[in-house]
Amino acid sequence: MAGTGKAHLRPHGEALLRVEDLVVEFKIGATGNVVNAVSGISLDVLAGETVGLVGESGCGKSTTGKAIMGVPSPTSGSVLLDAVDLTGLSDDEMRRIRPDLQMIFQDPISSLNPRRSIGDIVAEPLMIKREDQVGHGPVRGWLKRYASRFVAVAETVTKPLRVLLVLASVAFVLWVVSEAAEGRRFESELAWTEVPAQIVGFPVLVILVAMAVVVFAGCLVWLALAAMIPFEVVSGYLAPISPAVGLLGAASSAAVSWFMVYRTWNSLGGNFAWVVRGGVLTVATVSIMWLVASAIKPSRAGAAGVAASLASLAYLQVFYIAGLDAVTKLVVILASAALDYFIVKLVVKKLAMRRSDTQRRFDPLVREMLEVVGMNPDSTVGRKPHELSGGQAQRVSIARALIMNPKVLICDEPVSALDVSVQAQTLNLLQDMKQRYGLTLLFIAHDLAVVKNVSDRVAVMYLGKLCEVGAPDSLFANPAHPYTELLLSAIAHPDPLIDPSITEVPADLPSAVSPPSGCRFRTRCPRAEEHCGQREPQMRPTVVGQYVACHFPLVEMG
Amino acid sequence: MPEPSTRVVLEVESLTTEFFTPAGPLRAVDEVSFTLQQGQSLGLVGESGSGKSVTARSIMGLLPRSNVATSGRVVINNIDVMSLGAAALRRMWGPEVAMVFQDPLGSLNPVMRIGTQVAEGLRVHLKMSRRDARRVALELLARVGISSPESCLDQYPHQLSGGMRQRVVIAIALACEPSLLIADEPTTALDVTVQAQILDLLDEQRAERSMPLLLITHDLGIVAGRTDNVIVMYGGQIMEQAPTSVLFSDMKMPYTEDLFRSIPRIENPSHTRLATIAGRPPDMVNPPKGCRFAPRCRYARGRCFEQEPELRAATSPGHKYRCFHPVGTRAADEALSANKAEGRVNETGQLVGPGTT
Amino acid sequence: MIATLRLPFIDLARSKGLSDRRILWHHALRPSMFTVLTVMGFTVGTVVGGAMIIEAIFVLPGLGGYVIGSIAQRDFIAVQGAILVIATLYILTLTMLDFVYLAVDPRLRDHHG
Amino acid sequence: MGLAVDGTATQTPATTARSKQVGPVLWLAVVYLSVLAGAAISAVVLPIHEPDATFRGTSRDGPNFNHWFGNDAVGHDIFSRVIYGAQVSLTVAAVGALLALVIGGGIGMLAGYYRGRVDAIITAIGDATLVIPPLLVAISLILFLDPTAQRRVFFLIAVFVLLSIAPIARVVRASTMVWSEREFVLAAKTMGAGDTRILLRELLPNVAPALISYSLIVMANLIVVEGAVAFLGLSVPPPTPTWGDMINKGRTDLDVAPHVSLIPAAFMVFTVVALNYLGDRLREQFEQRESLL
Repeated sequence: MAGTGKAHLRPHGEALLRVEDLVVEFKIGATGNVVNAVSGISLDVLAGETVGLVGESGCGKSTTGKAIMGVPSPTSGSVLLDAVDLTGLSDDEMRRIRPDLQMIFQDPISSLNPRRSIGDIVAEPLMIKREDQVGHGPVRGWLKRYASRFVAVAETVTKPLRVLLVLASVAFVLWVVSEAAEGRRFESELAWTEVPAQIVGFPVLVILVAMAVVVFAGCLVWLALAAMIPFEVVSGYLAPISPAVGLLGAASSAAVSWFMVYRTWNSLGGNFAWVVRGGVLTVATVSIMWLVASAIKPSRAGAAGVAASLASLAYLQVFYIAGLDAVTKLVVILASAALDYFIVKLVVKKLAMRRSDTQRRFDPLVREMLEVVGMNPDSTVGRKPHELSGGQAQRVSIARALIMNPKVLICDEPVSALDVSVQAQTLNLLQDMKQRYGLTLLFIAHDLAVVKNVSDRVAVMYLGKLCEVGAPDSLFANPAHPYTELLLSAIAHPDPLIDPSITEVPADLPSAVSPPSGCRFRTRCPRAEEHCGQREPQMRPTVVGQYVACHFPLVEMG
Repeated sequence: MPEPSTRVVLEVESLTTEFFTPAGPLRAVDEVSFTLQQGQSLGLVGESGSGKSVTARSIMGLLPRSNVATSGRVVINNIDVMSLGAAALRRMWGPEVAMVFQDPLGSLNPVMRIGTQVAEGLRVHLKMSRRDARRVALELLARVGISSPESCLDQYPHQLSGGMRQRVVIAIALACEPSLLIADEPTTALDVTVQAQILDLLDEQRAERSMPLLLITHDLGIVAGRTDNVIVMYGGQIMEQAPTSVLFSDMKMPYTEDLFRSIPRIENPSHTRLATIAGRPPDMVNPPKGCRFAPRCRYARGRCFEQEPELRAATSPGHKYRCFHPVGTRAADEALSANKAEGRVNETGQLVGPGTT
Repeated sequence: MIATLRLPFIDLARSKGLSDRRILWHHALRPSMFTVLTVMGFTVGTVVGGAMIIEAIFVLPGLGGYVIGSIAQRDFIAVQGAILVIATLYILTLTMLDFVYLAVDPRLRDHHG
Repeated sequence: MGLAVDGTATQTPATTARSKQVGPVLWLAVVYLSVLAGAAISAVVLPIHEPDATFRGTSRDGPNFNHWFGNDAVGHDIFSRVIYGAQVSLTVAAVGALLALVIGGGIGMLAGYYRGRVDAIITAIGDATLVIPPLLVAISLILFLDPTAQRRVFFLIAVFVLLSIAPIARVVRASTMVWSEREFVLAAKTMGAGDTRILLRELLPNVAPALISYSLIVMANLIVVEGAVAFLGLSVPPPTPTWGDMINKGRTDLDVAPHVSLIPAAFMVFTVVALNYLGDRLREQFEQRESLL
């Protein structure tokens, strides 16, 4: 059973991916004890090489794969990709490196979003990459400079803003309770807008703004449903419409809604001051919203502008509808609904148009990728994941992973959930991908024959530790570690002449919460002796060029 | 394997099961017939969607009550299962026939002690007292190789490992001494070392109780060393049926051959190219005309697409297959070379073109 | 209950030849007790709310009626007292439910050690 | 309908046959709700009597030709009052449920996606609000703050939104947790997608159907709460009719003219049943489709 030991690692510069002393530990719930899933794994993968990681379930091989990807990142240990240590990177730096390191998963259907079309799914990595650079065009160039300076200021402003928001809501509640306690009622007719002047001012305004946003979002959802716009398009995102358009939209719709209300109110003989106050409130809402939004994400400034304007519009409509008599109420409702509907349709059309031109740019790339993985692009681009078979779904995952031509592809049990014939096709496809793109693979599986078929080098894992590393043909021909031998003897050979019964072995994998001391395999190892319990075996080379971590290896040591 | 006495325990004759789906009637099992003698073990092999699991559940009558129609004859211990009402059928489950399921974690009631679950069959069918049932349960747990049966009685399923749980499921199945045991992919969810032990256990129990075992799996390796006979199913039909040694040495059906050749073998050197089966499993709602495997078969010629070959006997006894150009015969070589000439098959013998599964 | 009946151990129970009644009572009921208990926990709230209406209609001298009365008279202290009583009553039922959870599901017992 | 996903899981397709077609009852509920909503919105222009016009000599009349639902004690035409009453009930319940859908949905998704502290705080608050009897909160808030007539509708909406955020958040949180376990979310992360993108692009389209269907059920509950509040005379001030108020007014002479209370009550019950039924069928449709994946 392996200790840490790095004898099997190749000299520093050579490996494309180099993992050293990887440790992953999970705390379980209230009991406080810790599962040490991976305890000190070191392995490396040369460019263009395929390393197979094999072991029974519960040995931590999948956890190792996910830790290398940083989902979640390991408790300790280093992961060097092209000599860059991924564990030390910040989120943003990590996201920029992501395209070089991709992963495919065990359950083919569950690794595709059921609600999106195959073309969309495969194009997703390209959309994400484009997403990061968006936000600079002529007007945006000026704004970007302005926004970045502004962001530094806004950052400090928005933090207290959140504090203010909390303070405001607490103040509001306290104020309500105190009012009630004194038994005083509101005197003034329009209590909600009178309050700022009397007591707290700014925070209550912020609450009004928050309500405006909420009302807008509500209307958007309701209108989306009403207008039968494909929900997915609306829920996608308010694409980065250029800020200038956003600002223009905000100002004009605020003016329109304010004017509309002014006209209606006036015709009913309302007092002018009240309407002006409403108008001021609207403009205040718009500017605050736009300010905050552009501070948070400059690229979203345009979209935020449009959102702010719609919010003010909706806010005014709801605010005033309650106060009107029946006939005008109906008129206002219908008019505002029409206006909202028109604006949302405009936004959605612009959004859809924006999506389609990016789609057009990526389309050839997506089709080519689908072709490469052996799918007929025309018949699959529009289809949804649940219309695919397991094998096809896995091909789509491979296409999605390879479209960014990553340096390293980690395959976490990619064929375990597939039927034998489909498994063969997927393995052949991976083989073709390696020839075509010079791919570097880390292949994780529990089936020895599959691992042997795919790998240039095999590492055997047991309960979070490495037992043995070597070339597949020699390693499986004469295994150096008793555990590998046990695995080999348990294989169900599709040949009736081979006697399938297995030497009696204590049944099960010990718990990873309190693994056995020294060599972790000793509790199930036929060759275990007293000595194995005390010292943890280190990784040492054997005569045959394999590396094994065992006190009593089956093969003579080098 | 002890010479099985010739008494036939299970007789299945043109068993057909149809599901009424919104897309129309789906014939999951189509005219399946076979017999199983005392102490004999039969492997039912097929990929997912081949109908092997539905066959097993139809034999036992354990299908959902609505939207299902089963026809044909199933006789267990000369009781005609088809004619039994729900109550009679229930009385038969346990003492006559029992089933081991695939998912060890899900097959046990998470909130009930192991002891109670094992004893339940005894108390319901054999009307045993609580104390006797507990004693027999203890014995059963010991017989299925559970290390400390006493403590296990009072434990709950989540406290046991996968292998142990599957042993408990086997103990439950064997509680009322069934005369037929059906194991539906018993080891698919288990690791290879534990899998070997469970299969050994099933084999021991079969021999010890001279009870027939129907072993359902998608893995040819499991069937190879452990069953007397094998049935290969595809698209709801029996494609080939033979004693295990005969099937592996002299397989007749192209599907069996393809299935066999696409398994990665530990003996082969790494990076050997695997043979694959092109195309997709058949749509069971409107199955293709003629032989169901024809669209994906290298040897398929005109006749295969028109007329459905029926099961015909091969030279060695008990060996049946369903193909016009059986593997290894002159007819097959001619068909293959003709297909190569027409370009439907490339030189390495792979079918060209009909897309991928 | 519908979700529990779809679980594989129900299939095994059926294959043991148990009658539907026995499967429902002995196997399916206990695991699906959790959703029942959670819903029970929260209906206590709606029940108290409902009680107020009924007491208001039929002028029954109950806690709900008392609360409404004191609210109407803006008797702040009385309302606070009444709400305190209702809240503690509620918290008690919920904690009691937690213990029932532990009794029903052994897995929770292990989890919390 | 594919028989089984490749790999080992086998699943008999029979169970999905029944729930596919749209039953007649579903159609009845949809038609009823749309007619009611249509009538409520366009009540002003409909050729019906004025809700608060009193017709002499018709007090407590049973349903007759010119007053389809008859008259109440004061002589108002019940038919028009029911429609105007629907205006208040539907708008308050719909807007309340809608806002709760947005806020509750947002909170629920955040709680479900960002496990750990965020989730713990939100669930704690959620459970706290669920614990307090909703009716008690509504009534005490209205009595305490006693907003003026104009603001009453607006205030009711705010109170109902507060009440329904917690249940929706709970449902959405559970659903988001299930979806965020799926591997396509992990795949999105490994491709460098930011959290907001995952929440909006990957999770929302999957959570939305359950969210919308559940908010229909919340809307039904709100109608009941609004009815209760109106019954206690705390809802919109007298001139505008509400179902709860009509039931309350008709209560005294139930023995003489039961229809005065029973008709609005019947409408309320039928609306609530229709909404609940619609919500359940939608949820069942989504759950059933999800179970196939």
